[in-house]
Parts: sequence; structure tokens; C-alpha cells
Amino acid sequence: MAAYLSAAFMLIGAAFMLIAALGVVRFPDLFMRLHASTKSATLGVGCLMVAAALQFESLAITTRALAVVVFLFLTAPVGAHVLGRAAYFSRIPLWDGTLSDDLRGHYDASTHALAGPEAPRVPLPEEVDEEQGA
Amino acid sequence: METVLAFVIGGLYAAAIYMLLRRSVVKLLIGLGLLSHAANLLIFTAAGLTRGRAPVVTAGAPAAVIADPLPQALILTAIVIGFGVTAFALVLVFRVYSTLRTDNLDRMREADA
Amino acid sequence: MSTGGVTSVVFGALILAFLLAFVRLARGPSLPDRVVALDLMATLAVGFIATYAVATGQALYVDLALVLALVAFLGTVAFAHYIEKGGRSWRRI
Amino acid sequence: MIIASVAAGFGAALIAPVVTRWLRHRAGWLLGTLPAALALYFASLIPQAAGGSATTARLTWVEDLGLSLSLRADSLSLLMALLISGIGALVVVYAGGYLKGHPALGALYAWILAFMASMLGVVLADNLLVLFVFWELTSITSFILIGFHHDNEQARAAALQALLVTAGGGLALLPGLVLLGMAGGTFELSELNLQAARIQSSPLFGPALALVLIGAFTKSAQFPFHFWLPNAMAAPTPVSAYLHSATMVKAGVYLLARLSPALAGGPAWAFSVGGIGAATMLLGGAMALAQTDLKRLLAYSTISALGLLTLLIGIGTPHALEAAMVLLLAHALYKGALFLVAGAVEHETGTRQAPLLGGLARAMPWTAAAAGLAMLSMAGLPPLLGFISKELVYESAFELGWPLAVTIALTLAFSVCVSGVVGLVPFWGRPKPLERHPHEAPPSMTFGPLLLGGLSLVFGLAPGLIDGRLAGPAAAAALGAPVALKLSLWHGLTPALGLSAATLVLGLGLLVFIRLMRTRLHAALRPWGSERVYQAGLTALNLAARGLTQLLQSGYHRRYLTIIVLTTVAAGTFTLMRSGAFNWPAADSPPGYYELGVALLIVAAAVMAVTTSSRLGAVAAMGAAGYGVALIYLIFGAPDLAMTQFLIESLTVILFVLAFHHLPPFARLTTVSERAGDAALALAAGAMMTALVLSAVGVQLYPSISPYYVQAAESLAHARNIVNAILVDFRGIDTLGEICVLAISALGVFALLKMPRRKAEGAPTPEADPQAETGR
Amino acid sequence: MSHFLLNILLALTWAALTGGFTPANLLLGFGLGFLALQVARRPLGQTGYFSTLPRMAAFVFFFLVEMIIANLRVAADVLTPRWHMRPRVLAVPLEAATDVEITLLANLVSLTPGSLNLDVSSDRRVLYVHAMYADDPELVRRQIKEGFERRLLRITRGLEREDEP
Amino acid sequence: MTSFILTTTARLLMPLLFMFSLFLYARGHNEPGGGFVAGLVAGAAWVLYALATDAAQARRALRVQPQSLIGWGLLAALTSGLIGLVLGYPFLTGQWIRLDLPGFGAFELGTPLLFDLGVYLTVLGVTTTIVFALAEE
Amino acid sequence: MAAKLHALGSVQPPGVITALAILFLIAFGIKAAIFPLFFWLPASYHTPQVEVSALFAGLLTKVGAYSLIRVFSLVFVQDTGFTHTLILILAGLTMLTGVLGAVAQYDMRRLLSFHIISQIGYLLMGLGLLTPLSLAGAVFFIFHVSVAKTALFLVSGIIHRTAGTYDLRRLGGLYRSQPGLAILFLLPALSLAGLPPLSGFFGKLTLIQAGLSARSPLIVGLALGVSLLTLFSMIKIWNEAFWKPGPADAAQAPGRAKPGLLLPTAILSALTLLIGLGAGPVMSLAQRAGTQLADPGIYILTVLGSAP
Repeated sequence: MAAYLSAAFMLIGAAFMLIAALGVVRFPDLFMRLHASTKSATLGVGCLMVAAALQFESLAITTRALAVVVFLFLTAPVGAHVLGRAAYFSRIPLWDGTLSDDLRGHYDASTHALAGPEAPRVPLPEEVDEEQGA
Repeated sequence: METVLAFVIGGLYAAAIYMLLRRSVVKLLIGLGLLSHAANLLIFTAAGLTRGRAPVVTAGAPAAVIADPLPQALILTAIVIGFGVTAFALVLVFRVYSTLRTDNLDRMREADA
Repeated sequence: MSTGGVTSVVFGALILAFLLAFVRLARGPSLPDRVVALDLMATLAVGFIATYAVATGQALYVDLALVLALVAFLGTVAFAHYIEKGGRSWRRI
Repeated sequence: MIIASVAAGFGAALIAPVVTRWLRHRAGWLLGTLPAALALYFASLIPQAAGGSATTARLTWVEDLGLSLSLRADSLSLLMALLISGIGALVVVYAGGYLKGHPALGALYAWILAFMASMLGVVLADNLLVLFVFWELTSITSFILIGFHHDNEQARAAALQALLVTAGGGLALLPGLVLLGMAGGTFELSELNLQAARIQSSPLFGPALALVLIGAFTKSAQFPFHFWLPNAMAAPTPVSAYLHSATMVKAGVYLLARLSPALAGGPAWAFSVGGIGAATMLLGGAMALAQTDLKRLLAYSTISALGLLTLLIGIGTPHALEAAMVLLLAHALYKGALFLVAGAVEHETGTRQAPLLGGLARAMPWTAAAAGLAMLSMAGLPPLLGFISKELVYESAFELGWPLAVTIALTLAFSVCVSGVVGLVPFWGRPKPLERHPHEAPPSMTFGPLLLGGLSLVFGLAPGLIDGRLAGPAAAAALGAPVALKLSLWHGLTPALGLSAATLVLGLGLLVFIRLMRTRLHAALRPWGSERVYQAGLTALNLAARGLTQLLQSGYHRRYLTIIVLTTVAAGTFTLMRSGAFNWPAADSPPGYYELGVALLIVAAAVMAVTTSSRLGAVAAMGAAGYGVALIYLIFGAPDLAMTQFLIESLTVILFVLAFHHLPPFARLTTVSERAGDAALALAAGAMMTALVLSAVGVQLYPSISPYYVQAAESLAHARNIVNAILVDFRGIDTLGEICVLAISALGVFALLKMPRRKAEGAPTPEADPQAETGR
Repeated sequence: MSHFLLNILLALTWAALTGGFTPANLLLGFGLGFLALQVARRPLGQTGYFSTLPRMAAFVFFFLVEMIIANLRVAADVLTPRWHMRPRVLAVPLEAATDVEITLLANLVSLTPGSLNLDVSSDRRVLYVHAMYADDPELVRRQIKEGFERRLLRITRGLEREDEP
Repeated sequence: MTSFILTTTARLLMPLLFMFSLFLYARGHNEPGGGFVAGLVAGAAWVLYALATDAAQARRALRVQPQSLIGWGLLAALTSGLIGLVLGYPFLTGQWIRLDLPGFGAFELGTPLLFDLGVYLTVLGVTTTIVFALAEE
Repeated sequence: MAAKLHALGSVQPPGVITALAILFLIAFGIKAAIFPLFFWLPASYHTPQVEVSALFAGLLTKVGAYSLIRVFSLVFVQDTGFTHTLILILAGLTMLTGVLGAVAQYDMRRLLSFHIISQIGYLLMGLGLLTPLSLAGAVFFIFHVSVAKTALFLVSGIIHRTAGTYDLRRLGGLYRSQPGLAILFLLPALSLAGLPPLSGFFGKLTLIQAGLSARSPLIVGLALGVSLLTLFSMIKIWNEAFWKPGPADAAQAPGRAKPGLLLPTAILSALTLLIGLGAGPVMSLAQRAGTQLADPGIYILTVLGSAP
């Protein structure tokens, strides 16, 4: 029983991993790629770890497998967050199909402080010095 | 697999050496990193490949086929020392750059003394 | 029990995923894209290790997965750190 | 006691500067007592040595190399030792007057005494290697002594020249002696001299002989190495008198005589030694005539005399060796005296140019007396020792036929002429106007030449003092067989006497016409100077050195790397090709497809690292390759490695990322063709490594020790993880070294980052940059 | 939370008594211990533990389901050639206040349906997210606030906030 | 970097990582792990903290100078070697004692563990020294 | 290593081993700065502080040389006809290029750096001959060069400290102003040139004896020629820095070195003399080491005999 369950989890996990990779390749902009890698890959690994835990049926292994899952669940979103934020700072372009951008113009370029949505939008520096930076 | 790895090692060496021959010091650093990969893999492959069994004795009964531990110990040492060397080289380049403001190796020779 | 068959399918999927991630790593176009790819590769490696542990029945590999899970995050943070600090300087590269 | 006699010289050298600071120029009288005492000591050994039992002493030194400090005083050694210590005493005394008030007089004393001790070591050594040790010491001390006036560039050049020639000869001598020892089976001279048959039949004999001869010839200024001796006249005159007439230059002759029992007998010896001796003798004599400088004149005449001595040893008959021994003594006495006289003349008149001197006898009567005695001995007139030696030379020459005798007579005629130029004309010739009014030299400077001249006379009048006790046994030692030498002034009317008369007449004739001949002779003999060869050699050496260094040390690190890689590829490929080292692995396991995938990943990452134009992309690619490698470790049973690799990889990436804030972007600095060349080289290297791995796979490097570790891990190291057990237990020292390396690199990083930035402006100061000046 | 520790202790005791430290046995021990504590709630005194734990379990379950759904949507988009997404970058007002709360919320947001946390405003009152399927921005905001924030806060703030929503 | 999400996570993860490193060290003798890996993991914890806050803060939090960690590590490794030497064995010969603690079973303590601790401390010190120094630039 | 030797000796096809040996040679050769891999050395040795380069000079390349000796006397001894002949050739070239490089220099420390290379050539020569005597010579040489070279670098540092430059053309008059320093220079310098009775002589003598008994006159001749050139370049320093009259501008009048600065140099210089005078015991130690190196069996016995 455990073996079959484990096999199933493995297959599901692998499928999600593959999907994550596909998403990272296919999605049109960075942020969507982050979606793929954060969600799908984490879930995929989670499934695989669960499969491993089921396979070994020992407390020590299960604890560790769960530790891996918890760890990933803790770190993957934070990783995505710091990366996404940094990417936004370096003005990675959003996909053309993006409908709106509430964040636009709310970062303070020098202090990296972020204002709330009610704050007035600041004209973006890149609209001025797009060519000067190079 | 040995054959495959041999080609991988060759590829790594070629890449590393090409990078080492660049004039930009930063590329040289990358080459250094690749070189240590290549060297470690070389020892690993040349010492013989064993699939699966880690060189850990399960309590009581020694496993029948286990991987050769000695090259592993050797490579472990090599990896860590490689890290030290890379760190040092990196900082050295960093200092040289901040002093001379060039990353062109050929231009560094005037400051040879 | 067809664990052997299952694991080899899983391995195949993972390697395929690896190569796909590498495609993103190579194509970029921006540094964060590459970092996403690298991060994904690390995560894939964690999965690979778990699968490997199952395939060989050696539990000790699970620890490896733990180490790697930690480390992958670190790399990403470092890159993000750089990107943010460097502002747009990566574009000049 | 013998050892102490040598050591005493070195000891005296150490205290000489102190004594000199205390007594100043009078120190010579005190310091001179040591050589004098040594001379008395050696004289006391003469009877015993003449009786055939040499005094020996022995200390162990480097037994593994056959080097024991054994000394042996037989008659030949004692003859030399007496000259060295006796003349040494006089020279030390003389130097006090000659260099009165010179600030470096103490140093001069020290070096002279050190030289004396070394020279005593040479002649007393009974071990080939010990002899060599002292031989080289004389080269060094003479180098310092020749360069005594080192503010003068010529003196420095002359010192260097003398050192290069004599030490170069010494470097030939060393393998020669080693070969000789190998051929004879011993390095002990006294034993070696009994092995003549064994040595001369050995295949090593030829090279050994040639090398030993080169050593002896350079030291004794034989053609074509003679040129250093006249230049060495840049030394202070007492040094010239001591080193360059009485002692050091005779070391080569001594060596020949010493080794002749072992080496002589064959045609090779006779022709090489005799031939070179004859050539040197003639050339030196002729060149002496062309000189005007008193010291150079004496130097060439010394070369000539040394040639004659060499010739006699080359002839090697009992008579010739007897003649050689007597001549050795006579020459040392008169030539030493003449040098000292020349020095006194220069000291008083300020010049050494023979044409400018004349009529000094009235002002310097004692010096003139000494000069007269020495001059007469040199000219070979009775009743001086020079006459006896000349007669002996002629007699031994006649044994080989009259052409040789006539040749020698011609040389000796030159010698007569030289003696006139040095000892006769300046004192009794027509007085010349001088810048300075000459006085008699101080007693310290007249004492030596007078004593030497006097001895020439005493030994001439009473040859019985030396024949059976000293010269005879010395000749016997050189011959390796007993001789019965009986010297007397009057031999009866022999062909030799006739030849002597002819020599005298010819010599006087030359003296009369010398002024007419000088320039012409000078021009004619110039090509034989062989000094230009030396100069050209030096120039070529400097040019070659500079050229080669520029070629190899271009300063382009990239070029160095290219050469290293090229060397590796070439050497590796070559060794793989030869003897069919390359072969496909026998134990190749079929790869799993996911393993292939990992391999593909690594290669792709490597390619990307090379081709990407983004440096952080390259770092990321490097990281990807690292992950791939870690997976390989994982698959092939090395979880520890995989773990470490993952961690290190990430840390490395972090380091790069942190440092890249401050580093420039990738730049393309090379041309397409450069890149293509590098790529080709890199691919060749990669291919070579592939071939190597293919051939090396399955070469089990540690088959017999790993199982041991595996078995011992749990019992000895209390560990189940064998890798860890190896790291912390079995090979703990390696690990300790490793963490030390790590620690050092970390501290290096720390130091590099935290040290103050001194040269922030980036321009190296000219002081710190010698290359800027050499224009390289 | 001392009850939680007690519960774990009970589970361990169970496992020790039954002699099997397998995950299943421990889980069983934990469940039994929970029951035991439930029974003994009066002597132990009133805490929020007994309501928090089921709520937590429910939350985890909810979260997992959400996550799987989110993934399936991403998968669908990845696997089909046409893009269905309507991405926006949205500002979501925050109720959560402490560092831990915001962090947890942000992480959960990132792991679930079509939203990815980008940053929190410096005054910690607004969460900026990148949403993939945001035809209606208000719907997304509500989903986050209702679906996650509320449930999360109920757990972290325990009983006193229970009746608030 | 000013993201407090990261800072919070780092604060949360640090003790976790540190525990994990001790765990790796403790069982390195029997299963994969050991001083190197454990030291690297501990180093990674501090690196994470330094990245999430800044190097100065991490330095303060570490409380000891990273360089002195290196010193202590080397000292520990050396001491472990000297123990064997003092007892009359060659340098670095492992010495073991068995501790029977009632209730916990038997523990084996040996100089290789001390040696491994030395490795651990050194690697930790090296990592933090390098990263802090670089991050402060 | 002992076990490694067993393995290599018995089972393996020699070809691959030779190829491996060559790679080892190159790897350690870079470290030991042998021809043609020595580029890094002259460029780097004179860069750091003189105390550092003194230490490096004494030790660093010796590490590479030691590794070479260890590996090529113990492990790679299957194909000595090829590998060790190659080493001999490299030894000759290393000596020659090193000493020629030194001859060309006018910067004192650069000059000394190049000598490091040529001395490595002697070490290699001992290794290439591969007899007990030659290995003893190499071992002795390591010892001697470490001492002499360090002393010379220290002297150069003192000269820099007191006269303000390393450039021989701008130095001079030191014999008069610092006679003690002159002696301290002369001893190690002559020792380096292999003049007796200093330490270098015995190293050279051993190698020459070994070379002649191994019937390799060519390398012996080269070694002797190189030692003459070494002497030449040492005398160049002597002539230029010590004997030549000091620089015309009296502003740079060289001061005197403090005793504290001289003491370590004095100790090292005295050591080269003492090693020479007391060469007996040192040489028999080296001889024992050489015998062991030449006969790996002893090594295996010691290691494996005690290990299991």
C-alpha cells in the first residue's frame, strides 16, 4: 500500500517538477516564471519528499523529509520575493499583457523604501535617463 | 559511463582553459572554478565508478560493494581547498582592480614590480 | 512492486526538467531570469536526491536534500542582493 | 700539528684586523711572526720527510663523500709550504710599509693570511677533495686581494676575470678529481699515486686527465688561460709578489707534480703538459719583452717561467723533475724579490714604467742590492741559485735532444733581457728625471727582497743545503721513485754551460735593442692574447641572457599560461601516444539515460560559461555545472562529496556575487584569431584530458589500502562513515594541513581586503618599478 | 501552547509504550493524546489550544488544496499553447501586523493561487502581489484577505480574535 | 537589503540551520556529514544573516571575531593530535573513551571528534571571515 | 602512498602511468618553478615584503620540489628511462634559463629570484639521476638552498633598508660602509655558487659524484657551467653593490643596518658555513634519506608494517 502511494506521489511530484520547468521556459516574463518555479517546483519536491518518507517508514527519515518540505515552503516564497523585488528594482519589463501595475512608481530609487498605494506616483527615473545609464 | 564522463571532463577542461586564457581577469576566475570541477571529476572518474553504495558501513554487517572511500576523501579535501583558493583569487583580483582600475591582464604587467 | 520503473520515469522527468531549466539559464534574457532557472535547478536537485534515495533504498541521502534545500535559497538571496544593490548595472554587462 | 698549522693561518686572519687597528702598519712585524714560525716548523720537518717518512694527520669530515681531512707533509709539500710560509712572512712585513696608513690594511692582512692558510692547505692536502676545497679557497681569497683597490674599475674587472678563469678551471678540476678518485678507487693522494697502472688503464683516465689539466693550467696561467695573470697586477704589489709569482700560480705546477706519479708516463701526458708548457713559455717570454710596466713585465715573465716548469714536469724524466724542483725554488726567490723591488720603486718614485726609470741605485742602495741579487739569479749567473737551476734545465733538455734545449735557451734569453729591464736599468742605467725625489724604502720593504736575494746567493754558494734534503726528495715525490740529486755550482765544461753563455749573450743583445722591438712585438703578439675571447664571451653571455630572459619573461601572464598549457598538451599527448598508452576503458559501465542527462547538463553549462557575455550568467553557469558534478557524485556513491559540493558551490556563487559589485563587466579584449587560437588550444587540452581519463579509468590507484580503511573504520576509528574516518583519523595530518591552507587563504582574504590602499592612484612609483628603467 | 507540548509528550509516551516510533504510530499517539487532553480539558484549564489545533489542521488542509488548485491552473497554462493569464501587480491592504504574521502571509500568498508576493510597503500596511489571473482585481484581493489572512490571523491570534471576523 | 520578510525568515531559519549543522557534525562520524559540511552549513547560516541584514550586524551577532574562530579551530585540531602524542602514540592517533550514561546508553568520545570540531570551527571561521570581509566592501 | 606504489608497480600498464607521471611533473613543476613553467616566480617573488619573499624563497618552491622528489622516487618509477631522462633534460634547462635570467638582471631581488629557479634545476638533477647518492644530494640541496637563499633575500632587504634601492646600478660602496654586511652577503653568495667549504659545495659535490657515477657527463658539465654563471652573477652583485664606489650624490649615503636586522641574517650565513664545516653528519642524514628514497621498499615497510 505504502509502496503504491509512494509511487503515486513520486509520479505526481515529477509531473509538477516538469511543469515548473516548462513554465520557467515558456512563461513570457520573469514574474510568471517565478510563479511556476515557486509553486509547482515546491509542490513537486514536497510530493517527492512525501514519497520518500512513505518509502522508508522510519521516524528519523520522515522527520527529515518533512523538514525539507517545511524548509522549502519557508524559503521558496522568500526567495521569490527577494528576487521579484530585486527584479522590479532593476526594471525587468513586465509582460505586455499585464493589465495593471500598482507598484509602478512607488519605490524610492535611492532608499528602496516602498510607499503605500495611496501615495502619489513618482515619475519613473528610467523615463528620463534610460540612455544615460549605459 | 566512464567514457561519457571522460568526455565531460575533457569538455570542462577545455572550457576552463579557454577561460583561463582570456585577458579579462574576471573570466580567469570563472576558468579557475571550472578547472576545479574538472580536476575533481577527473580524480573521481579515474579512481573508478561504483553506483549506489555510499562508503558507510551499516552497523554490524559490512556491505558487499561500496564506493572507494579514499578518492572521496581526497576530493573532499580538494573541493574545500579549491574554495579557499577561489576566494583568495577573487579577492586578489578585486584588489588589483580597485588599485589599477583595469581588468586587462596584459595591462597589469607594467605594475609587475 | 514496480519502484524501478517508476523511479526511472521520475528520473527522466527530472532530467528533462533540468535541461529545460538550463534552457532558461542560457537564454536569460535578464539576470533574474537566470537566477530563477538556477534556483529551479537546485530545487530539482532536491527532488532528484529524494528520488535517488527511494530508488537505491539508502535513507542517508535525505540529509543531502536538506542541505541542498537550504543552500539553494542562499544562492538566490545572494543574487537578489546583488541585483538590487547593483540597480540596473546588470544591464550594462 | 699540521692541521693546526693550517688552522693557525685562518685564526690569524680573524684577529688580523684587530691587531692592525692596535698596531697600525707595525702590525706586520707581529703578524709576520706567525708565517715565520710556520716556516721554522716546516723546516723542522724536512729531515724526517727527506728520510722518506712523511708527517701525516687526519680528521674525518664528510666520510659519505670520501672526503676526510687528511694532510701529509712530504718533501714536495714541504718545499711548497716553506715557500708559502717564508715568503708569506716577508710579504706581511712588506705590506706594512707598502700600504702604511691605508684604512683597509687590516683587511689586507686578514685576506693575505687566509690566503696563506688556504695555500698551505692545498700543498699539504693528502685528499683530492680537500685539496680542491683549499684550491677554491685560494681562488676566492685571491679574488678579494686582486680587487683590493676596488674603487678602481679595472681592479674589479681584473678580480672578476681572475676569479672566473681560476674558479672556472676549478670547476673543471672538480669532476676531474672525482673521476680520478673513481678510477683509482680512492681519494687519498698517497694511495692514488700507487695506482698508476689501474688509473691509466681506466676508461675514465682520458676525461680525468683533460679536466685536471684544465684546472692546473688555469691556475698556473698556462696558455690559453694566461691572460688573467697580467691583469691581476691590479693587485697591491705585495699581493702580486706573493700570489702571482711565488705561490698561487705555482699551485697548478704543484698539482701536476703531485699527480704525475699517477698520471704521467703516457704520451697524452707528455704531449699535453709538455706542449702547453712549451707554448706558454715561449709566448710568455716574448710578451714580457713587449711590456713597459714593471709588474706586467714580471707577470709575463712569470708566465714564461711557469711554462718552463710545466714543460719540465711534462718531460717527466728524473733530471727534468730535479730541474723543475730547483727552478721552482729559485724562481720563487728571485721573482718574489723582484716584485717586491718593483713595488718599492713604485712606492718611492710613483711610477712603474721601465722607460721612465734609471739610476736609482744611489738613492735606494739596499733596494738596488736586493734587485741586483735577484736579477743575477734570474739571468742565471753564477754563483746564484738561478744559475744552478738553469744548468739543470739545460742538462735535462739535452737528454731529449738539442732542439728542445735551444728553444728553452731562447726563452731564457728573453728572461735575461727581462731581468735586465727590471733589475738592472732602473738602478744602474742612465738617471732619468723623476717627478718625485726617491729615497730608500723603509726597512720593512727592503728586508724582504734582501733576504730573498740573499737566499738565492746562499743556496747558490751552498747547494748542499737543499739538494739532498729538499729538492731531491721533492723530485722523488714527483717522480714516484727515489732520485739522488747532488747539486754543485761547477759542472765542468758541458754543452749546458755553452748554451748558458749563448743565452746570456743573446739576452744582453735583446736588452740593448729592446726599445726598438717593443711596439712591433706588441703588435705581433696581440692576437695571442686570448683575452679578447674572454671579453667576447662575456658580452655574448650578457646578450644571450638578456635575450633569453626577454623571450621567456615577457610579462604577459596570458602568454605564460599559454606556454604552460602547450607544454602540458604536448607532453601529455606525446606520452599517451608512445608505447600505446591510450586505450578505451575495459570496464565501461553502460550509462543510464539520466546519467547521460546530467553529463549533458554539465557540458552545456560549461559551454554557456564560456560563451555567455554576461559575467553573472557565467557564474550561474558555473554553478549549474557544479550542481551537475554534485549529482554525479551522488549517483556514484559519494554523498559526502555531493553535500560538500553543493555547499561550496553555493558559497562560491555568493562570493562571486558579493565581489562582482566591485568588478568590471566582461570585456572582449582579444581578437577573433586570438580567440580561435585559444579555443583550439583549449580543445586540444580537453581532448588530451579525455584521452587520459579514458586510459586511466580502472587504474585502481588504491586497491590495497581502501579495504583496509573500510575494515578498520569501525574498529579503529569508531566510525561507520569511512570517508569521515579517513579525513579525521587515518589521514588526519592531511586534513590538518588542509584546514591550515584554508585558514591561510581566509586570513589572506582578510588581509587583502582590510589593508590600507596605498597605491590607490594606480601608478607604480618609478622606485618600485625597475622594469620601467630597463625599458622592458 | 503548553498544551501542544503536552500533547507531543503524550504521543511520545504512547509510542514508547507501544514500542514503535513509526510515523503512523506517533500520529496515532498524537491523536489519542489530543483526545485525552480534550477529556481532561477542565482540570487543565481553558485554553485556545483545542480550538486552534483543529483550525490549524483545517487551515493546512485548505492551504494544500489551494496550492494544488493553483498548481493545476499553472499547469494548464503551461501545457496549453495559448496564454490564459491576465496578470496584474496589485496592492492588497494588510491587516496582519507583526513581522511573523506578515511573513507567513506573504509566503502563503506566494505559494497559492496565481499570486506572488513582491513586497510589503515600508509602513507595512500594503502587500504588493503579482497575480496571474486577475481579471477582477477586487476578487483577488478578497481571496487573499478572506481566504488567507483571516484564517491565518485566527490561528496566530488565538481565541481573542475568534469572534471578530 | 531592506526586506523585512527576508530578515524575519532569516531570524527564523538561523537557529534551525545551526541546529542542523550541529546535527550534521554529531553524526558525521557514522553517516554523511562531519566537520566540513557542518561547518559550511553553520557558515551558511551566518552568510544568510549577513545577506538579510548587513555584515556589521551579523558580525555583532556572531559576538566573536571570525578569525578567532579559525584560531580556536586549529587549536582544537592540534590538541586532538597532541593528546595521542602525550599518551605515547604517534601524532593524531585517535583515542577513545566509552561513557556509559545511565538512561542514555553508551557514548563514545574520542579525539577524532575533537579534531572534527576543530575542522568545524575552522571552516565556520573561514567562511564567515571571507564573506563578512567581502560583504563589508 | 605505500599502497599506491604496490598497485602501480604490479598491475598497471606503464603507458598510462607515464602519462600520469608527466601530468604530475607539470603540476608540481609549476609549483617548483621548473622550465618552462617558472614564469610566475620572478614576477612574484620580488613583489611582496622582503621578509615574506625571504620565507617564500626558502620554502615555497621547495614544497613543489619536495613533492616531485617524493612522487618521482616512490611512485613513478616504472619508466625511468623516459620520465627521469625528461627530468634530467628539464633540470638542465631549468638551471640554464634560471641562471641566464639572473645574469641579465640588475634588480637585486629579481636576480635572486631567478637563482631560485636555477637551484631548483639542481634539485631536479638529483631526482633525475635517481641514485641513492643523487637523491641524497637533492635532499642536501633543499636544505642548503633554503638557508642560503633566505639569507640572501634578507641581505637584499637590509640593503634596501639602508641604501634605499634594489637597483645594482644605483648601489655601491657598501663594502666600505658596511663590511659586516659584506661578509654576510659573501658567505651565502659563495655558498650558492658552490664554493667550498660552504654548504653549497657539498651539495654540488654530491650531485657531481652521483652524475659521474651514473655516467651522465652532460648534465654534470651543465651543472658546473651553471655554477660558474651563478658565481658570475653573485660577483656582479658584489662588484656593483659592495665594491663599486658609492653613488655620486651623497644624499643617499647608505646608513648602517641595526644589529637586530643583521642578527637573523648572521645566523643564516653562519649556518651555511657551519653546514659546510660540519657537512659530515648532515650529509649522512641526507644519505640515509637518499637511500630510503631510492629504495621505496623501505618506505612501504615502514608504513604498511606499522599500519594494519
